[in-house]
Amino acid sequence: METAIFWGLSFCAVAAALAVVFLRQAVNGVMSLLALMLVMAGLYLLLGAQLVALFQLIVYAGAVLVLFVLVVMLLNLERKPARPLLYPGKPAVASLLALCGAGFAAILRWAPPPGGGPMGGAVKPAPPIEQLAIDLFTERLLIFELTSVLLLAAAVGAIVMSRKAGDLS
Amino acid sequence: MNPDCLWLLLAPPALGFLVNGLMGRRLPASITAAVALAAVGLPLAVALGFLLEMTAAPPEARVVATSLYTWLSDGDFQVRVGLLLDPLAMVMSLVVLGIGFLIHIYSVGYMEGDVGYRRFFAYMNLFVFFMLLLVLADNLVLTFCGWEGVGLCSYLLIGFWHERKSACDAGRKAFIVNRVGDFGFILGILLTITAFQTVDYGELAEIAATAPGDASPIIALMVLLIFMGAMGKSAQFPLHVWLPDAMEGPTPVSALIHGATMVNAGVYLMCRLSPLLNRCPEVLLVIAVLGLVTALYAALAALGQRDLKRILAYSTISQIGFMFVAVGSGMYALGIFHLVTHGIFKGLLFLAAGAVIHTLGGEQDLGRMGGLFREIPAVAVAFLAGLLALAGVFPLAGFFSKDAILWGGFQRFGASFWIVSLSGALLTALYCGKLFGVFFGPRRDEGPPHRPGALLIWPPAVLALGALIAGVLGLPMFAQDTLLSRFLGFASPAVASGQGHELEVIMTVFQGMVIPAFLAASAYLFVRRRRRMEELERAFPRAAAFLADGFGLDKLNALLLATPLRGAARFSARIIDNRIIDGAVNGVGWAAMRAGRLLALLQTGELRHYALSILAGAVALLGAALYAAGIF
Amino acid sequence: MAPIFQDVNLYCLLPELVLLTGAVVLLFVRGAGRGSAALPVAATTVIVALAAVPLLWGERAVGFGGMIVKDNGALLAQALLLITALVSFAAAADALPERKNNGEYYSLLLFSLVGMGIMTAAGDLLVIFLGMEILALSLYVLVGFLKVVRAGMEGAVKYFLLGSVASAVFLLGLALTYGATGSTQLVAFTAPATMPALLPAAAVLLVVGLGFKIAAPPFHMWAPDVYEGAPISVATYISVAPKIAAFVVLLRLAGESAGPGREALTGAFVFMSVAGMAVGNLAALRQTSLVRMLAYSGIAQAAYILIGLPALSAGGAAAVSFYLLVYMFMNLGAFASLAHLSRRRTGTLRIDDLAGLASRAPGHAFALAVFMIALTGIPPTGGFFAKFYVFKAGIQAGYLGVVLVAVVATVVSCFYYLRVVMVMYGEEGGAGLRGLPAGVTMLGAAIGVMVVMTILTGILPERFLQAASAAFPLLAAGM
Amino acid sequence: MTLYHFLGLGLLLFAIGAAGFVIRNNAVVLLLCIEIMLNAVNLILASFARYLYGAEGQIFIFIIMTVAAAEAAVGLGIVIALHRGHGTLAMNRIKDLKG
Repeated sequence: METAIFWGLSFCAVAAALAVVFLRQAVNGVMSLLALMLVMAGLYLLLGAQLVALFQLIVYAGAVLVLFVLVVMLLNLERKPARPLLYPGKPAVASLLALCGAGFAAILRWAPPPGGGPMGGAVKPAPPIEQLAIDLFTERLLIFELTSVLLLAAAVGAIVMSRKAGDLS
Repeated sequence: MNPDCLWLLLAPPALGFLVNGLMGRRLPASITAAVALAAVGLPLAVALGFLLEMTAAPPEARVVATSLYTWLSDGDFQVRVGLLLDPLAMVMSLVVLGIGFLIHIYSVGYMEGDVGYRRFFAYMNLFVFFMLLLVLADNLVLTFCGWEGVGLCSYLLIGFWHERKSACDAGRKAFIVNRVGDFGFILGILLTITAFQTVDYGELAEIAATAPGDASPIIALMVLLIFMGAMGKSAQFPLHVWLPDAMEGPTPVSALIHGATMVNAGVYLMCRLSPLLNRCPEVLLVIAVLGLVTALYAALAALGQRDLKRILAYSTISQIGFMFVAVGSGMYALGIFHLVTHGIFKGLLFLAAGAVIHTLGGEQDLGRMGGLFREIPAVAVAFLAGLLALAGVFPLAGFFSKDAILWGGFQRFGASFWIVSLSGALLTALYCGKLFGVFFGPRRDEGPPHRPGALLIWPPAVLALGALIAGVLGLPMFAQDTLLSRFLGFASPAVASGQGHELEVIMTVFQGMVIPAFLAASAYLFVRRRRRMEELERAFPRAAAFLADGFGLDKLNALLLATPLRGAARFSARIIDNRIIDGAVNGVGWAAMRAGRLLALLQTGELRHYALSILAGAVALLGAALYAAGIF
Repeated sequence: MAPIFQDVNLYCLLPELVLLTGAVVLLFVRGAGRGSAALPVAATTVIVALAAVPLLWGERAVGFGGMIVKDNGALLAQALLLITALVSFAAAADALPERKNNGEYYSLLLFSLVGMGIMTAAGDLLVIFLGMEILALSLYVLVGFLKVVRAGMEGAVKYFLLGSVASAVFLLGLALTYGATGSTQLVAFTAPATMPALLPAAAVLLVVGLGFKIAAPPFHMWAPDVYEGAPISVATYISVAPKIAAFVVLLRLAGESAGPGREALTGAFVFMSVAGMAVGNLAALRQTSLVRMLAYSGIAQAAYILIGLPALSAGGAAAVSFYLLVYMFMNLGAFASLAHLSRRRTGTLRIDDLAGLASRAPGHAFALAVFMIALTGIPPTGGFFAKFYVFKAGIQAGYLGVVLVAVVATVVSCFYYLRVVMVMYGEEGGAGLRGLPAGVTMLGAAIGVMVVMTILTGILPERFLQAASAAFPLLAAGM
Repeated sequence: MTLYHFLGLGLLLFAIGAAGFVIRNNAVVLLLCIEIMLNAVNLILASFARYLYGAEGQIFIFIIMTVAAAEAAVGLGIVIALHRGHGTLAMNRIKDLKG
């Protein structure tokens, strides 16, 4: 059953990612990305990471993508005639890169596990959410604080950038 | 001798540069000149003081060394900023400062009224500073420091008159060709450090004396690489191409940098490394052969020139070739001897040539010069003295040094070597004779001459005096240790000498007669039969018609002698220089520019291409890493 | 349960805290132009942060369970970064328009300094990543700060998009490191790994992210465009600061790696180095714009520095940090001179515009000439010893081929560096560049200091070198 | 399924995002492609956490999500300013700087 869900979700994820890349209209791309986010949330659940799945929905799907939609609407990108966004010859490059990814994955899959590494199956128990919180605020306190600095800098940057050119603040 | 005073040699030129370079615009020209002169005169006085003490001291105690501070250290490896004034450095400093001082005086007159007056003296002082640094350094790295510095000054001074495109090109060419040599020099230094963990001359000499036999190949490679640097700086075949073009610079520059001092730095460096050289006879042979090839080749090329200064430039190349012959024969003192005498008479020739050019209002073409003796007798006498010295006529300076070099080459490498070097000397006499045409015969220029002022006459006159008497340093003749070589005290590789004094005396007398004869013949041809010689030159393709025309004996002589030589000269000057070597230099530059353009084409401005570069680079590195780790 | 605030030790982040405070204060500074308090506040903040550096020197303050290690290397780098910031402030005072509110500009610059301070002191890849992101996000905005300038926006968007890709690649490397070793700490590279096969891949991907920051080919293509598009004060900053920070990270990464990861790193370094020397020098040859020439020159310089990384055992760490020090002085000086000459100009400054500068502004010309000579690597400037040391380390570690390429590349570089000198000292009355500022300006003073330091590092390199080798003693000893 | 299934999926998604970055032209879509890459990294981290090491990996994911959000905010700001200045988001038309 799990295997079937995995393959189903994988198929959806790849399809959604390809849709982002190949759909002409930006808004369709954003919607496909939304689909990808949802599928990812499913995958996280499959991996026993419920909290991550939750955040994926709230932060990504809820906040980030809404921002994208907003910008796409704001800039009225839809009204532009749909110019060919795909360059002839470039699919070759794309497939090459995709092949690299697939090849790399294949290597990981079939390469002899050095020193008898884990081949899967031996799943670590999903940690309690409480443990995550403790980790985050003890061992990983610094990165938590740093993300707040990052967000502050990003906020300042975003404000500077989106203000009209001649504006004084 | 107080080692703490050594810095007094270096500080004044540096100060002179700073004063003239940074504040010069606010100073009147006279102060600029005074500062520049003092910046060279003071250290000259100091150096003379050291010389007095040094000659009085016993030979073991003739080294003044001081270490200002440790420049950098890394474990056992140290580079100090240390100055070393031994007899070799003493002689070299005196050449630099003595000739330099005279040339500075000359420049005060020569550059008068030039827009770049202040700039000129600032550069000249800077040059003297770097040259002294090169000479006084007690290790390879510090020498390299001065080496690059003089290169930079040379580059700036060749291109001094930037309005002329040719001057800029010449400056660039000089720099590029020198870089090729420096490439070897740097590698040599790095190799020295890796192999011996030191760059100090004293320590290197010890290593040369004590290192086991299997170190010899490394030492040979090291010296060869450094010799590459010397070839560039001293304009040896095939890295000589920059020097004739360097004549685009003002004449005092040609005299100081491209005649008397900087171009000799390679010879000096090789003498510095003589303890190492003594260990590798193969390298000595290479140096000697290359020097000989250069000497012969450049003398031929000089014969084919029409430009006064270019003749002198080729002649410089040729004479430095002779110095390398001496070095390659293991006769380092001889090399230095020739360096000194050549410095004097070549400085003289350039200065006098400058006065001639000044008289003719900037004309440098030999074809428009003639009969100037009556106009500028003082200059002419000085010039002629320089020519006689250059050709090697007894008893002028060049005679002693060249004679000794020819004998040294004979002793070391045998008769065939001697014959080739003798022909080089004879060719020298020939092109010297050609220059007689400048002063004798009918006037060929138009317009009134601009008579040179006293400042343009006295420095060459003093140098002419030097050219007359500098041969004293090579006395007594036919002895192993002359005045100079005793002072210098080099250890030379042992030479199995079977020949006695008699042969040496015979050869000297022979040379002493045949060289003036050639000079006289050539002078005769180029003064009396000058028009014929020129016709000959023009009609060279139709040499048969010439024969049919029926000249007298002198004409036949001219034909037999001059035509093949002229052909060869033209060939070496025009074909080898312009096509092959210039072609190589330009070709590399062209290829680099093409590659640059190609790369700039890749820089399309399009984001996708940039992103592709990043991602493809990542994939390539990833593939290589996985492959190397044995995962593929 | 573990105590909540375990082993925090904020002391080790003292300079960053100062900078952060300044950055926040600056957000509230109003007013524009010369009268604005923004510049004094920002400069004071940086100077206070700089004062904190000697306070921490030699203490090796460790905080947050080893995630931050303020050792001497981090402090040396931090000092360089803060000095860079000060010089770029001096340039900004001239370059930014009068009307604009500059508080945010300086605030973002301080944020980027915080990011780099974190990067250089971090012992954990995730912390490094966060530092890089703080740095990067601030810089993207700074590049496009003058939004009215088309080129500025183009530079910003290119920098942003490419930078994001590079950090995504870096993140992939981070993820693989985690997969291989179960940790993201730098020391994990030497620990036994669960999946050692992943380590080489992880190392290479991390290098891609950092290679982007130092503009090493093939990850360099953003650099010329961004430098040209950005305000000159920002270009000055970008050409030096992120490189220093990224090189410190690379030093630590190289110092901590072992086994196959180390081999992969070495290969990547050698590749980027050779490519950088080729691309940087050849492309610089035919540039007419001074800033683009300097951009390519920076690519070449980074490539020379890269030689020291695989040669850590042979004193490479000291060589690299010494080179960084000298690079800061000479490159900063060159860019500051450029800023000084091109202020209030529209369009980029071409090399030919410098014609005859020597006669009109001898001081400026002399300064620029010193920087060019130093960048070429001609003694007696610091540039010579920087190269000398790196080359020496390279040869001793057995990278003779790379050093050979580097020496050839140095020869080639003479063409374009000395061309600038030739042009300046060339025609007595060139046409361009009228109306240079007279008198002593802040930027002029900064340039003067850079000149003195560039020469001083060549005349008295010993002291600086000692500081540099004291900065990374563990690396030198451990390899 | 095993760890390798998830790794393979993650790497494939990363490659698709990278490929999209190379072939697409619209600045907003390029941002979307970057988001795909970041999500792929997250998936890889989650699978390592699940199969090998436990909780830590999840914390990394939170951090990366935050970073992605910050990047998106700044990126969209830049895109808006770009659209104002250049009137287009087609990156192949924004190439004044080159050479």
